[in-house]
Amino acid sequence: MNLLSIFNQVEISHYIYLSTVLFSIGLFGVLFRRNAIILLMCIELMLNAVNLLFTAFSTYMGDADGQIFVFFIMVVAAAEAAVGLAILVLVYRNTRKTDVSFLDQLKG
Amino acid sequence: MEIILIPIIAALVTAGLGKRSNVWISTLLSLIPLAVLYTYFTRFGVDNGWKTIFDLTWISENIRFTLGFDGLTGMLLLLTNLMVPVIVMAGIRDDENRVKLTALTLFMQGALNGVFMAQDGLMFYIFWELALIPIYFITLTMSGENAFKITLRFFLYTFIGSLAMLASLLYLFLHTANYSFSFEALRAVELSRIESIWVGAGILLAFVVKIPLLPFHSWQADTYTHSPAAGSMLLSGIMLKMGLYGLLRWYLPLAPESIEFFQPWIIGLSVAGVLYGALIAIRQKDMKRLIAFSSLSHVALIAAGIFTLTAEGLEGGVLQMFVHGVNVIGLFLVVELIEKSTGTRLLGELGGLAKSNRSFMIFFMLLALGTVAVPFTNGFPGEFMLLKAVYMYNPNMSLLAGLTIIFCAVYIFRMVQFSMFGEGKHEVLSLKWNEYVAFGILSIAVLLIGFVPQLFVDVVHSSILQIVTWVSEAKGVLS
Amino acid sequence: MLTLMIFLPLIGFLINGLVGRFLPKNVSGWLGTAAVLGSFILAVMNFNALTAEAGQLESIHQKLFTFLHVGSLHVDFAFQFDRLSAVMTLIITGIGTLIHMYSIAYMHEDDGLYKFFAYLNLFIFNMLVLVLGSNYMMLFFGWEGVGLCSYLLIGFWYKNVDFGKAARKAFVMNRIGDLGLLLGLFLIYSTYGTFEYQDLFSRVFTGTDASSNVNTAIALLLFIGAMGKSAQIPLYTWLPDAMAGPTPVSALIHAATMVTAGIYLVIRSEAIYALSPFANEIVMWIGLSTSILAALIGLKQNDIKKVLAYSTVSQLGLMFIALGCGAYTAALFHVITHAFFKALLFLGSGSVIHGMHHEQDIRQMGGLRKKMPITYLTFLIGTLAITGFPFLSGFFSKDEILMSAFAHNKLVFGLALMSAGITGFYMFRMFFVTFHGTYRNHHHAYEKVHESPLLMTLPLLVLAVLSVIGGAVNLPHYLGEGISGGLHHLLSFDGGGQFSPILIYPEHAIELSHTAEIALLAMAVSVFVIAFLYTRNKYVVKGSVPEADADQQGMGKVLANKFYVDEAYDMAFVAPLESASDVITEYVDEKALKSAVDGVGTGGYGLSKLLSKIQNGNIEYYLLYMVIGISLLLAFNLF
Amino acid sequence: MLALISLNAKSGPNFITMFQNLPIPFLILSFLTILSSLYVVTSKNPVHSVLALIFTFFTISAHYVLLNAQFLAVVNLIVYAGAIMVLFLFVLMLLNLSKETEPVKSNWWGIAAAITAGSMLLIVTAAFQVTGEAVAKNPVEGIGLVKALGKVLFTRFVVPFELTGILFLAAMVGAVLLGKREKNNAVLIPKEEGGNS
Repeated sequence: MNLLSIFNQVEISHYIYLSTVLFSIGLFGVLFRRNAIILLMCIELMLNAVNLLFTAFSTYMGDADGQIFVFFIMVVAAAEAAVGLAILVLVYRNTRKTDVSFLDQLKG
Repeated sequence: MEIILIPIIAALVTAGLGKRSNVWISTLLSLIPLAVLYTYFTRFGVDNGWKTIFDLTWISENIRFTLGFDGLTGMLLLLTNLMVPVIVMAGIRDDENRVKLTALTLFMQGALNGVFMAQDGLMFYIFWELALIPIYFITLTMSGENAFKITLRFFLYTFIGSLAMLASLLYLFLHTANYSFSFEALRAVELSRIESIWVGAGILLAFVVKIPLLPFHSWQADTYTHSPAAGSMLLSGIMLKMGLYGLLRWYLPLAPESIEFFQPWIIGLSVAGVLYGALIAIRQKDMKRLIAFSSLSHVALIAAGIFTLTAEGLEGGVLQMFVHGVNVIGLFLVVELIEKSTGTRLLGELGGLAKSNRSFMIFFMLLALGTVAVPFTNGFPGEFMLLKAVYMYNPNMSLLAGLTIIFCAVYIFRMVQFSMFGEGKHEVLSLKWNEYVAFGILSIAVLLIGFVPQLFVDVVHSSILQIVTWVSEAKGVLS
Repeated sequence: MLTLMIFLPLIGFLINGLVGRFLPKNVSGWLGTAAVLGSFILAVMNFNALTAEAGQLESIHQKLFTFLHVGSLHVDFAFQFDRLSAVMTLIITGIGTLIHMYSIAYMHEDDGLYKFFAYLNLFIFNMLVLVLGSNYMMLFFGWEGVGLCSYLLIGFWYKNVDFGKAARKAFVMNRIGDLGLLLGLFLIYSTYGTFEYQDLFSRVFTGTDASSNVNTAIALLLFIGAMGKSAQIPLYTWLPDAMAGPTPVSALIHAATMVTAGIYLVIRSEAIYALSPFANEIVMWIGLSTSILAALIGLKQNDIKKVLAYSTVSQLGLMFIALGCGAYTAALFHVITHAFFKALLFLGSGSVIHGMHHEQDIRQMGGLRKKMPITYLTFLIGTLAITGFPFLSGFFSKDEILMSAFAHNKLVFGLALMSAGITGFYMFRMFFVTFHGTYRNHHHAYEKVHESPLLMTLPLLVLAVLSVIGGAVNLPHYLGEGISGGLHHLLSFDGGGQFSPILIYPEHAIELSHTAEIALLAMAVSVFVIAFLYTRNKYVVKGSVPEADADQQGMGKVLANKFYVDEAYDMAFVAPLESASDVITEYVDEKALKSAVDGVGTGGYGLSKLLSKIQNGNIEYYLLYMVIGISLLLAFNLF
Repeated sequence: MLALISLNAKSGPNFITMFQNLPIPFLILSFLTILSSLYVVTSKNPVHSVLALIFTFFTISAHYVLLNAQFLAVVNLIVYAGAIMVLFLFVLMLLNLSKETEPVKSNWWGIAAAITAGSMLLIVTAAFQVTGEAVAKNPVEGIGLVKALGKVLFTRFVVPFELTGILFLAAMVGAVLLGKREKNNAVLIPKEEGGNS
């Protein structure tokens, strides 16, 4: 089934490095950007980095649980994106901005 | 237990009665513990060590609600329960704060009794902090415009000290065999020298701030000056003694291995404090401030005496604790009456008060003489013993500390001169019954201790002997 | 009986102090007098018991209770009536009675009469405790107590601010001495382990517990106490100022009794002093310089009481010379005679002041001889006694001191003789200016000047008699072995006990030939004659009046200003102390320490402000912090 | 960084040599993933970002395929690239945010963010260097297939699975509720800032 006999050539550590890099890039985006939509996208990116790692471990260890988790993460990500975007649209309607700095107006 | 509960109930009653309570009622309420104390003395005696007289399982089987009684405790209880009625009787002005102040004072009485009786480290700490609560409200709500700043300074000091003490007690607690806070268990913990120094430093910090020793005293003068008279009296007369009592009861037995390390420092600081306070007092214009610095000077001498670890120093120290309480409360009472009558307590604006009220003059003079430590007044035997103890530690130190007998005469008689003598500008109101009684109690204390100090020294003798034994045993272990 | 003797004045004090203000003036006055008189009578009885022919006693010892027993310290509240105490007690209560009596009249106008008598009685009590205590602690009680009474009585007229200042000065200077005494006591206790005279001296005498250095240290420390109490250099300046008190106080406390406490202390500690020649030398030279200095200052004083005060200082100096030479009997002898004639002089001056309506400046007096005959006569006797007119009391005692000085050191003798000579000059100057010449006061008419009432003149007369015959106490041996040296025999009585006589060591025997003694007497008398003739010529024959202080020139100005010692002390001690106090208050306490603490407080504020800036609601910051936090957490776990 | 290099030197092949033996497809894929994700965070135009992100998801799906997780690869494409990213794109278009409307942040902020993210990267890698052990390779045939996954999902993970259903429902209701235009919904913004149009 496998297209490449990847196990023999790629160590799990390479996947770890890859997903760490991806995660960090997403993190950098979250920190750096102010556009709330980009922020949400960066979060998706981070989630995907985690997904990749889960999958890699799942495959290397021969355990399906990791992939189930990826499945759940996708579900949560989808829900999050839906609600997040809805909030964004609402905010935009009020402020004409999608800048996260609006959040300092929150009173709590 | 009664002696702690009764004042607290009395405080609640006073607060509950509100404006309907009067000096009579609160005085009577504050006197009840004195009767209880009498039964303690007769029932338990002052020999044979620190007897547990009340015991109750509290937080755990080994953290118990334990109260003890012995000569040292008895002496401090006597001071507290004799002086609080004096304060309640005469030290509280009849204004809008009276009820509040009375209730807080009574509450304080209970808490202080707890501090002096607690036989469990955690209880001691809790009562120690509990005693701060009334004084917090007194200083914060009744000390005029700078109240917040003054209270903040006071509390910064005391809390840092208390926390250090708590840390030390916890450290000891964790090293006890069965996780017990009882005095005996804490004392049984064997510490290395380094450990002991750290633990000792923590405990010392709390006491040294409360005493206060030289660099830790800057909360004192302002707090005394701006608090209402009752607050100053409670603080200087009784609360300071918590620190000294703590030294004797908790520091020396719990961390005896560290004494050798701290001894020169504490004595040095104390002697410096003796001179420092006296020097500053010489030029003060505000009577309350003057008394505050005089108190700093006197109490430092007690600390020095205690740290000489001689029987003279320790017993003289305890005697002088009592004496200083009496004198300083008396002097604050004098100032309070002067201020109440004339509206000022600045020496430059007073003068000639002796003419208007002779009995007041006599009482003032008696208290002043007690403070100057003239023979046959209460200040003398204690001061003599303390100076002798310091002399035994180091003759040069006693020369320096002895300068206090000169300076003290200078500033006390300066205060007497400028307030009482000279041409009269003001008059002192004639004394009322409660003030007569209060001054009467103080005067009797002044003369009685002056003539027969042995009576009082005997009370604490066996307790002190035990402490000295513990300390010397620990030294034996070290060497 | 002993206890009653001591506590009678205290009872008098309590009655007068507590209920005195409800009593009529005469009652409280006589009450106070009676208390001291009773004490005197008991003292005489005790003295008789002590020296009764059948079974002489060394001392009567009575312990009341244990004052303090702590650790190694043990102090009894106990009294010891021995020969030295007996002599002192008799002086104190005897002269005390006379002065009390005198005071009833002298103070009759004062509202605080009862208070005055209360204080006087308290003073007598404390003085008795001082001399009768059986240990050094008791001595210290009395020592401090008399200092306190001195303070109260100097400042008796409390409305006058200067008087209050003088009172405080006296107390504080005494306290400086007390500190020395206190340290001396500590050293005694740590060396010998007891305060009780009998134990202590037998240990000093027999034991080799202490090196002579320690004994010297003890002796010098005790002497510091004596300096304060007996107004010796450098602590003498309080005594002239102490004249602010009522005149009977000056007579009782600052002439006859309290100021001799220092002498008593040294005599009492003879055992220790005898072991330290160095300390003795110090005592002698201090006494000598004080004696000359005070006499010189006395030359130019115009206040009648100030002259007497400096004279007292000078005479006390003479006594210390005697002590330093080892002539303890001579010193005590001079204490006795000095008590007689100086009390007489003070009371006489009080009578003058009373007659002159509280005028104290001798330049405002003159010619009082006719108006106040009794005072004049008694004052003359007193003056003659103090200046050493042959065969009056002062003559004998002073000559004994001079002779012992001669035997000890010729230079000291010369200087002491000079001091004694100056005494003649200033005393006669004062005497002539006051009683001879013409009346010079313009505020009060000469007619209004009056002799004092009998109650005041009676003590004067009694004291005058004593001043004349007082020398009989200890006559010199050239008058015959049988009658001479009474006091010395009394003090060196040996009853055979463990510690017997007051004076354990033989006096430095005055082994002078009779010729030498006569020669010395002649010198002393000639000095007296010169002084008398010179002053009489100047103030009576020429009728000149002393200049005002402001008009003084050269040396006279320096003397009138008392060598500027007070000013020097102000500059050297008082001012630096006060500025040190100010500096510490302002810079150390207020600025350094307080701001350090407040720094903690404001630091807390600053920190919280900083932290609240972090909580600004901006989510980007929160994110950044969160990530940093997670990083730190991970890093912490990692390493 | 020095610490990292030294750690590498200790625990095996160094940073350069560790790429040498890797298969080319993996390298290319990884390179593309990182490149496109970088473009996501740096592009000024949100639409470009979205497109780059979709590309990233594609490459990740390719990784899944390499990892024998075929079902996930497909689901990833459908859910992420297909649904979520379309949603993003749709919102962007709807709000007309395709222009560069984002306020520019200051340089120091970028540096701070880079340092923070970089240090996170460093720490996580270092953590792996320190604690990471060789994972025993235990490949099992076919766990990435629907059949295998379904078996696990509906047996051991059936409760969480149902819970995700509830989560979706809640999200859906929330989204709808938020999306509904209300009369007075300017509660968030103070009046003076005048956000309400």
